[in-house]
Amino acid sequence: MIVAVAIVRMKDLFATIMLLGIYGLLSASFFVAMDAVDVAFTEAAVGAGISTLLMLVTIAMTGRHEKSNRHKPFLALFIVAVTGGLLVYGTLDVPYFGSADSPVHNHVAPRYINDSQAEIGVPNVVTSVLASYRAFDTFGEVVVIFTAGIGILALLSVVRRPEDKDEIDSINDSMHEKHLVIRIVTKMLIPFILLFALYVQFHGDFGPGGGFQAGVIFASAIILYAMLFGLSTARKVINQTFIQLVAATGVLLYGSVGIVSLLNGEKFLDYNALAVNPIDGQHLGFLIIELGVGFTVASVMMIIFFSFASRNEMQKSTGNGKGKSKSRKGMESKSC
Amino acid sequence: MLIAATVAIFIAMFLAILRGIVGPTFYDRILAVNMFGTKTVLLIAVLGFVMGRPEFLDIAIVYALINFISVIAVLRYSDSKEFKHHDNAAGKEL
Amino acid sequence: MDVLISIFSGGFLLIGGFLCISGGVGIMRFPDFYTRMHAVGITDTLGAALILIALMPLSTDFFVFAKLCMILLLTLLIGPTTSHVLAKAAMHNGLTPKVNLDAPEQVDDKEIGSSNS
Amino acid sequence: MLMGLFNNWVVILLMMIGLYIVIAHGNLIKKIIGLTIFQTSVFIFYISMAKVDGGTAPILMDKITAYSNPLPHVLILTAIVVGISTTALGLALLIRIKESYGSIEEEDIQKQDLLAQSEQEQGKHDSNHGDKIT
Repeated sequence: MIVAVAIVRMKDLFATIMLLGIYGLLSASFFVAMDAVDVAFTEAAVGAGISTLLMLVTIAMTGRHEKSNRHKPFLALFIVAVTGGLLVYGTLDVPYFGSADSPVHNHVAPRYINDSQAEIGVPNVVTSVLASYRAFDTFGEVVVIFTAGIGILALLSVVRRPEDKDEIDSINDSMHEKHLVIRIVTKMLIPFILLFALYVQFHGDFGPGGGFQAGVIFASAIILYAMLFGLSTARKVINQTFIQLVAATGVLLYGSVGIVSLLNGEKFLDYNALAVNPIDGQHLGFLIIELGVGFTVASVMMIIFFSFASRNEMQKSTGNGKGKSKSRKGMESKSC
Repeated sequence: MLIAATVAIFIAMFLAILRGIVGPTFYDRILAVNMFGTKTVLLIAVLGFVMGRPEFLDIAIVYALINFISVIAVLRYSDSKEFKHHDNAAGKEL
Repeated sequence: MDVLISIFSGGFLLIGGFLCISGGVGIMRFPDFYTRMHAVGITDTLGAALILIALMPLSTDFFVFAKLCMILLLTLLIGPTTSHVLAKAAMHNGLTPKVNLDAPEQVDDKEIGSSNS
Repeated sequence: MLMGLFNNWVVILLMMIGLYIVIAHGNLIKKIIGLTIFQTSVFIFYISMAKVDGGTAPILMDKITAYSNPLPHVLILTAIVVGISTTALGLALLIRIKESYGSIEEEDIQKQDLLAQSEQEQGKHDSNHGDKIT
């Protein structure tokens, strides 16, 4: 089922993006079939939603047509075939699919499954491993996401000039005049999405969910709003500096939990120190850490979208205002 | 019955993928993605009942939402002139 | 009671599955975009609703039932909206419906089609 | 017998398709898509490794004894989100490339680079020449 999609993937450029959307959905349903509920959750929100969206914005800016000449396809095919052959040879030693006695399942996993209920008191093992046993690892991931957000901000941030604003506003007006039905439906949906994001955030201990997923869902609600009502309206609701502040707060929140447990005479990110009863401490630690993760992920996703979209609008407006475009293009090329 | 419904959904998904690959115009592809998304929601809901773990429904909700968002996103960012021109040509080829 | 429930949900599942397949066939076989959208828009929403209704009596937990209701509401809300927006965007960007020019009864359609194009 | 290894082969196929796209296509967006496919193949490999026959999702409940392995799930869960942010970073770089070069085809960019380089050298050469003459 996955092969079918995979083989046909190398055709023209725009169709690939649509296919990428289908591919994301497909791989997420594969994850459901493989019992990886949390992963499917994330992949659904990220792979099918956000990444397709970003690709689309990029394509809107760079143009959709691909030059047909490929250099040295046979050499590439040869390299690929050799590597693939070696990998297939390697798989002959891999334990069979689904066998319970393979080395993966006999290292630390039994301990996670058997003892986490007693040690942490949270039914979702994935969450407890994520936020407690491997908390340091997750901290690293959050920092990476934060760094990526900063990098994108540095690359794509737009300096706003006052005369730009009118043009952008006029574009936005023309944009959402014609979508009356969809605006009303969206108005009904957005509170629901936000509420659902909060549910996912705090229900992560018991079912699939957690900070990462909730962050992405929350961000997607805001993105939906920004797409339909215009960027400047969305900026009025949540302004840029506030988002950046929240992103930093998330990381700080995570780190400070670690520092607090250090100060209480335990190891870094050892939540047992947070309260008298270890289980209560774990719960408290979970709450704060998931909040930190959620803050960071949501705001970084919003930062990414806002900077992409405002770049897009800036290009559009330079295209529209013909008189000014020349001088501005000159300035751009200088700054580049 | 659950199994039969699953199989039916699988067939529909397969046909949607085919349309997504073949689809002559850009809108056909969006339509295929949309249909595929709806089918995925159903598939996950039914699979949850087949496996006896109905907690999977959370994921189905997310899918429904994301599907909506992505369709809107596609339409929002495909409104430039280049697309218009291209699709006109494709429509006439039909 | 159990038998009744299983017959009820089984019947709905079958109808829903049939609708899904017919929608799939429709998206493959119909000649142009608007007819395809007609096929998908109707069968998708109704099929999804039927399958979700069929799952409702099978649920044991109240939360599961509530979530199913939520998904049902969402599909009923989202499905028609997306098809509406799609059709509107396609029309707006100048994708004309394919009209059968040979059929003698469709003179009006022909005129409309020619004026559109 | 061999069906037990089927999932690995699917993964390898996906991975090789991704690799082929990255090597053979000149378009930079296409390359990023290839990277995404490559990434997803790794995800699928991990997740299929975690599956245990007869096990269900690792959310503890009474009456259930066999669970799938939660550890790979955790690793992939974070990897997906990190993956999307790095992809976004790549796309941002790509937009800047488009703005300064006017193209996202690898060959065009190389051509322009070569042109600029040769012009620079030409300029140096000329100035040297001028120095000698005076």
